[in-house]
Amino acid sequence: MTLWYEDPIKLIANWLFGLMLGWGMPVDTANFVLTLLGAAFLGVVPLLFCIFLIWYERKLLGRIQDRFGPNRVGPWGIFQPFADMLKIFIKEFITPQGADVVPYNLAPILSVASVLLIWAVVPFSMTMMGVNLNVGLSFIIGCGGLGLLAIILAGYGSNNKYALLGGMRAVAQLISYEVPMVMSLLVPVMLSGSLGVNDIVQKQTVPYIILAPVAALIFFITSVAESGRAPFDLVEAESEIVAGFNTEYSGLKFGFFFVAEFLHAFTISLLFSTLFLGGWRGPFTDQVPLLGFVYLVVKTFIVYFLVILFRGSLPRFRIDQMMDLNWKLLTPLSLVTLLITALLANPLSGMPLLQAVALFLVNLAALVVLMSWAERKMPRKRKIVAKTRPLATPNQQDQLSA
Amino acid sequence: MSGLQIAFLLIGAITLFAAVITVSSRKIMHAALWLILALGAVAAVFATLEAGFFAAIQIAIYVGAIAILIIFAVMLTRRAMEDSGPQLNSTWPAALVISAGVLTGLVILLSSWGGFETRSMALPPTGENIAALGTALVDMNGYVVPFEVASLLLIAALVGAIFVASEPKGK
Amino acid sequence: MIPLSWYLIFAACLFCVGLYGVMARKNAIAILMGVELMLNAVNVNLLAFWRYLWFTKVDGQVFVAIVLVAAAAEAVVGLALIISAYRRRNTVAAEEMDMLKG
Amino acid sequence: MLNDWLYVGVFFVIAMLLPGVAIAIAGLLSPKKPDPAKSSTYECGIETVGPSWVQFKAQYYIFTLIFLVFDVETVLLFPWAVAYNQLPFFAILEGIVFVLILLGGLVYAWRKRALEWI
Repeated sequence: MTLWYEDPIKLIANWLFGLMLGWGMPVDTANFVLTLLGAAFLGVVPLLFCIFLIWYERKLLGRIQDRFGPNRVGPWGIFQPFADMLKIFIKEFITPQGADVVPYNLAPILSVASVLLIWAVVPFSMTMMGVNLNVGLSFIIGCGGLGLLAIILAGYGSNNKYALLGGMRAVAQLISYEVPMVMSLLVPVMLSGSLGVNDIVQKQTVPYIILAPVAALIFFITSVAESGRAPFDLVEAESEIVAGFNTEYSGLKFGFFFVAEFLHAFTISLLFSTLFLGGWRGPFTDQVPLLGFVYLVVKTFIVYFLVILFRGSLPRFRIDQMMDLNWKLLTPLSLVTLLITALLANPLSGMPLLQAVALFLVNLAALVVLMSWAERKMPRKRKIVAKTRPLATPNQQDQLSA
Repeated sequence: MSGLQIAFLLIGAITLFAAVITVSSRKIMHAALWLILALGAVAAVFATLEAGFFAAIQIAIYVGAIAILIIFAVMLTRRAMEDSGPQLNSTWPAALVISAGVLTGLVILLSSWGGFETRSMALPPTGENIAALGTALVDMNGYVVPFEVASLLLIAALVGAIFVASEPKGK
Repeated sequence: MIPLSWYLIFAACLFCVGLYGVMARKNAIAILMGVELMLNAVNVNLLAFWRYLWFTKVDGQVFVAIVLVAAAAEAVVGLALIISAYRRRNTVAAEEMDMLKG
Repeated sequence: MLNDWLYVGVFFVIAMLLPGVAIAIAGLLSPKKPDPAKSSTYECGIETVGPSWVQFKAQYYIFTLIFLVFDVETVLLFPWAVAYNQLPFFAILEGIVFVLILLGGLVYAWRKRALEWI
């Protein structure tokens, strides 16, 4: 007998299964219908949740920038995204001349799907998850590949120079940051000995942020870059390339690119707390497994808050700086972290405490050494192209009249 | 006919259709996009073979990397190959005949082979053993030499490609 | 379950489509696409044999990994050569790349 | 195992269908007043000059190339990392040599100034 606080989803599923068998449905069909229902549920929930996320992020960004954020529609402006959604739903679709129709229309769909797919393998509690895939992490990397494809399709399909340029730039950014991300993901895989996401959570008696702080840092930075938001939002640098790959989109198609972006930001927080903060692990999860879900939500929102803070407080990179950061700092750092973990983790695996302390310290040492080396090797070169001149000097007459 | 068989036929039909368009499309960019569909569908074929690791890697490598490399190459060489001229060699009927001949030969050869109708045995419930694959890759009596050589091969390819593809200095 | 023959015939078809692409296309990049299709057909075969005949061993999977590496190296070098030839000769048609003919 | 992938397939179809259906519904609801000026290519108000297929610089290609090499190496590194806990020290050293070769490739690209954006 499953109790409600163990796994409510399973309880409902069992009840539905009994109901369907009672209608005289064969077992296979009932199973398939259940799979279908479960998948539909898991697909709809993030999309609806995204409405809340948009409000939350706008409100928080407003507070960071000393504004109110949305505050007109409903208490604390909570119905603002619904109003926006209604508006964007009934806007006209404008398809530009000479657009390649199939790639053009497929792109927003694929960009949402590539983010949604990640939710299939994330464990929400000990037993609540879409599917416990034994190769979950490589699956997640594959989903990133689909996201790239969506951007290429959008850039190519809309027959616009700026869209194409923005798309190519976005792809160059995303593929570059995928290298250190994959390398930093190798560290949890090494420590847990599995590619399955739930297995990784189950092996995390000590959260991996302690065993692999540098890998966690790299994963955080690179996955923010993968989601394409500030400070890595060169994809949509308005001042340089009109609006990036989504220049020619309108109405809901445009909206879905943003749904994908907001959802991606939340999904990376979810992944970070799953892979490095212990996921659903916490006290008393053995007795009350549903508590694991609460822990995961709390951890995820803490990380999500950081992601928004990141966005609100840092200025945008220039594209060459961004590439330098990736290839000349993050990639060597991730490789070095991989080497250190490979050298230390296995010989010390008999002594968990010593292993944790040693890995933590050595990781930090590597970070400090590499950072100071980078600081020395790569001084912030500034090319002076013109004499600086004061921009808004109040001239004499203004001062006099004032 | 079971559900799995129907799924396989569907996936196989999609793959072959996409592959045929890849080799016959006049627009090289469309050929590249159809190639991506074909490669993605091959990943689904891998999934029906319960080779989940390679299904995921197929998407990550082929769709996420090789296809993008091809698309970039198409864009870089855009001016040379307008989509208006003939895209096929003058000898394409001969190519068609040869490929059809190879296909017939392969099918005849395969159907005369004894193990043609083998049914698969069930995998253990944990799925394919990735750890065993990893162990074999670095085992002295296993595949350690190909493992290291593969890495050297890739680095050699990297070195060569950077040398060949970077802009000439004088420009 | 799916009989092994389906996979083998599927792979043979894919291989021959790729072969046709390699022989018939003019554009060197399209030829490389054909090669990728052929390599994928090989991988399907390797994995099918692994799954149906030797799934207790890992050799089939190792071969697939090595084929993937070879395919990537081939794509990297091949496309770089095409781009280089394009810079010098302003063409990507394979039959016009005859610099070595003398 | 196969059931897991069935689920992934079903989920993929649903994840494509949900936004697709939403866009289709929005397409039915939305007004349709086509206009040549509206559907012309957007370029900050000026007329588009030339084809939208602009030439790209080779640097995009070089970065993709380096990325591809690193990405493919992970095919071999992932199984090694999964097996890591069961490996003897010597086998771990082989993996380390592998990573070092990778690092050598990165250093080469750096020295060749292939990592510079401009």
